[in-house]
Amino acid sequence: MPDAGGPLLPPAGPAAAVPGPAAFADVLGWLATHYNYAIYILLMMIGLYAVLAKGNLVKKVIGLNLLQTAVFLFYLSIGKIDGATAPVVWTDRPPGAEGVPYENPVPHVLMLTAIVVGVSVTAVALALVVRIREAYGTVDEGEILASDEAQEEAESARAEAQEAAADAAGARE
Amino acid sequence: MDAQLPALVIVVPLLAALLVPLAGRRAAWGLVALALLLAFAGCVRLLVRAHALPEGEAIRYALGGWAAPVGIEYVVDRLNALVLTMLSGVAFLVALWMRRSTAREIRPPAVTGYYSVFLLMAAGLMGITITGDVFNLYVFLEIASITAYVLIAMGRRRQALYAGYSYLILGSLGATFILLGIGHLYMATGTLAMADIAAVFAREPQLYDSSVIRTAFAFFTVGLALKMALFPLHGWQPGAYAEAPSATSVFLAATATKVSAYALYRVAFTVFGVRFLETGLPVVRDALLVMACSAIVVGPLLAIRQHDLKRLLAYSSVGQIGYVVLGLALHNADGLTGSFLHFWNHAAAKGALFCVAGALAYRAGTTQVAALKGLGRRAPLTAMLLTVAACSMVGVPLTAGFLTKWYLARGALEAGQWAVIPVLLASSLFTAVYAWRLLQLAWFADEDGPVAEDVPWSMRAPSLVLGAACLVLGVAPLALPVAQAAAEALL
Amino acid sequence: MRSTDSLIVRYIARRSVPFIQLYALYVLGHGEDGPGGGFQGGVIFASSFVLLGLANGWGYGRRAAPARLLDPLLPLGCLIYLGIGLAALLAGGAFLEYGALAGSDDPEVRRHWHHYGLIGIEVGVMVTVSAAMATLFFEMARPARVQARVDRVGEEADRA
Amino acid sequence: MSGAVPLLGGLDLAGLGPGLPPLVCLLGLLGVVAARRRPNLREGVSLATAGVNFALVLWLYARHRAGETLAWEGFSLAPGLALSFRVDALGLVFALVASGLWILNTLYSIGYMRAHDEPRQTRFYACFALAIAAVMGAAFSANLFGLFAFYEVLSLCTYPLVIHAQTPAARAGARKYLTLLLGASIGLLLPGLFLVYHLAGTLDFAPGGLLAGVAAADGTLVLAFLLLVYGMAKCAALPLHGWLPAAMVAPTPVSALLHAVAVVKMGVFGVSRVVFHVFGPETMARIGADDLLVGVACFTIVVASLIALAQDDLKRRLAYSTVSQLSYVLLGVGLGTGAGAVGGLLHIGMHATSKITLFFGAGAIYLACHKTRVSELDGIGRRMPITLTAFAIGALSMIGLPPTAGFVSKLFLVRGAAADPAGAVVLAVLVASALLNAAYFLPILWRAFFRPLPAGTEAGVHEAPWPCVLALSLTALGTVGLFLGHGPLLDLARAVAHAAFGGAE
Repeated sequence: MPDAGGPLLPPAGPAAAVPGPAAFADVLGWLATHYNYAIYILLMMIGLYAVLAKGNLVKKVIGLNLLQTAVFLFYLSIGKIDGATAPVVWTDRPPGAEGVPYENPVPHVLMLTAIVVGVSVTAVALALVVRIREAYGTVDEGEILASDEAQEEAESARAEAQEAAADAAGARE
Repeated sequence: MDAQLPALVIVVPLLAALLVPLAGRRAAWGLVALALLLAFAGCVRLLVRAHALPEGEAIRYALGGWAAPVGIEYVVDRLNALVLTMLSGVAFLVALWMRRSTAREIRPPAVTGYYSVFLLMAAGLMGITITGDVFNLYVFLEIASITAYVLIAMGRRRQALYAGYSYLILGSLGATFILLGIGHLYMATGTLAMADIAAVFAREPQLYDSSVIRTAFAFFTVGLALKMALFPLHGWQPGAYAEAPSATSVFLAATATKVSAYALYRVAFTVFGVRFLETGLPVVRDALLVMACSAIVVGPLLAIRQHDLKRLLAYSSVGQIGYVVLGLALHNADGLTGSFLHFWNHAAAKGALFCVAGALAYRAGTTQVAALKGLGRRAPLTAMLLTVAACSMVGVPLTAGFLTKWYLARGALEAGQWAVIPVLLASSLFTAVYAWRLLQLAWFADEDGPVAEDVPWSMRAPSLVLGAACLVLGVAPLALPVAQAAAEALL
Repeated sequence: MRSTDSLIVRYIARRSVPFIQLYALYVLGHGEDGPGGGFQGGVIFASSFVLLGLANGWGYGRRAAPARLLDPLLPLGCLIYLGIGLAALLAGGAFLEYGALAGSDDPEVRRHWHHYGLIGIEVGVMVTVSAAMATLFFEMARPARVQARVDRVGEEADRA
Repeated sequence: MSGAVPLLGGLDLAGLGPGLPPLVCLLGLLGVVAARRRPNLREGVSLATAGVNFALVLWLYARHRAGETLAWEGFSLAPGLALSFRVDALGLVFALVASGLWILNTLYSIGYMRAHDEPRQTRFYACFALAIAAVMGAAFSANLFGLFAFYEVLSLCTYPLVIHAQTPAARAGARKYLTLLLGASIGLLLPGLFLVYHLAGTLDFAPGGLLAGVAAADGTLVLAFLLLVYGMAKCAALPLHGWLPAAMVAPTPVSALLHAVAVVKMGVFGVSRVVFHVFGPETMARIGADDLLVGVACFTIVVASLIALAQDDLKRRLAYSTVSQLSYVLLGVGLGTGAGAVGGLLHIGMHATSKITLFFGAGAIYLACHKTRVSELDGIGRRMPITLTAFAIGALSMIGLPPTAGFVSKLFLVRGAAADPAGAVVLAVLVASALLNAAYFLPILWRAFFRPLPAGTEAGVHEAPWPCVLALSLTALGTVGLFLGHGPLLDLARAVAHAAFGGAE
């Protein structure tokens, strides 16, 4: 990865910092210039909510996808430079030449990989959901847990009895 | 070829993983064992080479010939050589062990697929360990995780499916946090190579005060804590270990969470740097200390109540990962040495214990604790294995587990954390309670029945190697210099 | 998944397959110095089979991309990738250092071989990605009656 | 690693010195397991191991007397954490007593186990071999870690012996045994070990105490001392004595092993090590730990004797007698005078010999007529004259009457107490204890010899199997013999006292 075309966000600069107890106008101003960050946070929260709160296994997977998409958006925001071109799109002069800033390609490359990872995870998740549906007859987390619990209870009662019996059998000798 | 070793130890299992589905059902197992044997030999060689290097240097390997900040670099130093050796060694032993076990537990048409995914996971875990690039770390983490989901879901009961699914959801959540951490790190430093990031920090120490960096570290910590099942983020782990096929359980329990813990060490010490831990975000260190100590106490307490051997061992692993993290929180040479020793010690003990569970599943078809009854009579060697490994878990002197506790206690005293001592002792006592319950059933509840046969030698021999390791590592100072060198290299 | 009733849709879907695949190859070849490459090409390539399946029914699509073809292709693509990487390694370079394949130190020759290596890698990626995508689609969309037959066969194999 | 090299070299066996006895016992363990299908060979191996072991200890003793320094570096687990061995006078006292009585104990076990046709005998003999290996290791350990490690090994390997019968009572007793011993060692001894290492930076025993000259608050040192003493719950100081009567469920040879030879002596030996070589008499006196130890010992002696009075079960009465007698050793080493130390250390040997006789007697009575209660022993002296005579000798030794071994050690204890400024209390305790001992032992003898046999039992001699009778006769002779010829033990005890307190005795 050659030198990134534009400056990255300054480390602790005002752009990166989340607005503190500033005036309302400042918040609005931040939102206006950094709306992509706001959207990423919003998307992420929605995704997180779905993953944690939804009982439907498919909806959880959708939440996971939202979460990942939010991260993609975050990464692309990092590499974004106002008025810059894509590193592979030629106008009259190649990107990187004097006066033709290009966007940082690295986050894009990373996200390409992350998307593939995300697709793989989703594929495995959906395959598991299909199998779960076949095995339990439902994709509702509550019902699955209830069904497991009933089975588990019966088994542990049996196990306890067995263990006690084993102890007693040893004791009889 | 020696120069190419860092790439080869990853590529060989990967290559074998791809060849296995193409090879016939007969050749598949041989291929798995061969690939992992080669990887293990390579890792041992790397360990030796890493220790021959002067202090502070590492074996570096640029993939594709692109040097570090641009390309992806594999780095082997004293710390990850230790982890790599543990990983490949356990993987090889499990590969030897699993032929008969998988034949019984996995549907025949799926066996080659299982082997292939197993190798992929081994390669993924080794990749996490060897890489010197934070994004590559994420990719390997996900390779290892996705394969783990699949390997878990192949368990025989339907609960395995749900266990795999829960792990997938929480694991992906953790991975997303890690990805965000990487993003923040990149945002502030503009590079992904670990050494390069460290150099940026060294050049611009004011970065440590940046909220972006702190956020990045918090994301890494939470994400990796989820992946390593650090209490109270351990929810996925007992189900996953308990429901997975036996071979998966052995391998996962012996290696997987520890590799995530290693990643945390790598990120905290190599990427962020020692100084950041001291001054940057002390609250994370305190939080880790509290989490580790809670894990150490709560894990064995929860284990006591379990009726399923694999679930019991899984809860005990929840406690044991606390030992591995404790060194990071204590943050001194002795504490780190204790934790690094535990990479090997716990792999040997927990691997052996899950082998016993696997032997139960193989012979008795169940992993209920009650099935241990009379094991001492039926299968004396397996029962001895259980005894030795359980003693090592308790930390009986002359077993490997004692050395871990000794060094952690020393580190705690040195750090002035007196409260850690009762935590360690309480955990030993709780561990003794469940270990005693297992041994009681295995040795002192026998009946004068016919002497049934033990599991086949192909399963017994590799598990006995793990058991012997519990003793050898406790008496012969093999692991200690390695762990100490790793600890000193980090500080 | 049933085939659509519309003859037009079915016909056009069948006829567009070669064009989609050609475009996929174009995207693949373009990958080195433009937006494209094995991933994208692979997905586009797989989409031709998906289209067949959607328009002409699951069975039709599956016959065009049968499991016994796709299953070996999955690891094969990765093997191409790894094989080239290893070949570079055997030729004396680092893993994946394609320039080493040239076997000469002339930078010009090395640059050429670098291209060949890169394209080879992309082909490998494409093979695996397209096989994976098509497999994912056909496995997920498998109709219940096919599933039942597969299960029966599986059980028989288990018993055997 | 460095220590393993001569071992692997395999030629310089004599160089192993104090490492040899534990290694030989481990070999014996392997032999027992290997011969598990041939009982005669198995028992032969056990006996041979015991014999060779005793010979080795004698050889070490001879070389030690000749002034040689015998040490084996052993294994270094970690810096400051080594299994290294050294011969010294204190270790030899314990090793000589334990290895000598071990032969008799093994002989007795063979008779007892065969007569009873007990199951799981291989496990029994294997654990026996491991136990003696642990005892030998502890006796010659050159540092606190080794002592701790072998202490733990002994706890663990005697558990299968205690639970041997696997009856509910055996399970309950064994559970209490292990819980108390392991709980104390993990909960108290191990933190004590951490603390000592933290304070001193080493665990190697030193003649004047490894903590001598360590700058630490008195309170911290007292804490360390209490952790170590109570951590070694095997010394059965009140209130951590409960494991000892509980372990009476074990077969009698095991009781003898636990309460005469190995386990309890491991406890008092450990405390002696702590007193002489961890803290050192000077530090002990400075922080007031000696008075503490004497106080605990006096309390235990009196209270345990009182409890023993109330016991009807013969083995339980012996167990409480053991609790009381062990504190004589603690008292002796705690007195802080040379004579006291000599008396205490001699009592390790004297008590072991007498108490093993008593247990052998109790076991022989059980074997011959299945009687376990004191109240059932009427007239039994006429049916088992040899056994009961031996028993009487043991009892006299417990009380401290000549011509038995107990007299010698008690004499030194009295002399030690007299030299102590606060000796009056101690003397009173010693006298009271002797009277109490008489009060619970003499009625047994009176019943056995002077009460008639209950109606309906046939008279006539009916002794236990010959190996048992032989063993208990030998120990009874030993009890008398130690009264006459206690020279070697006395020399060793004197050497310890001399090193600790200078010339004054």
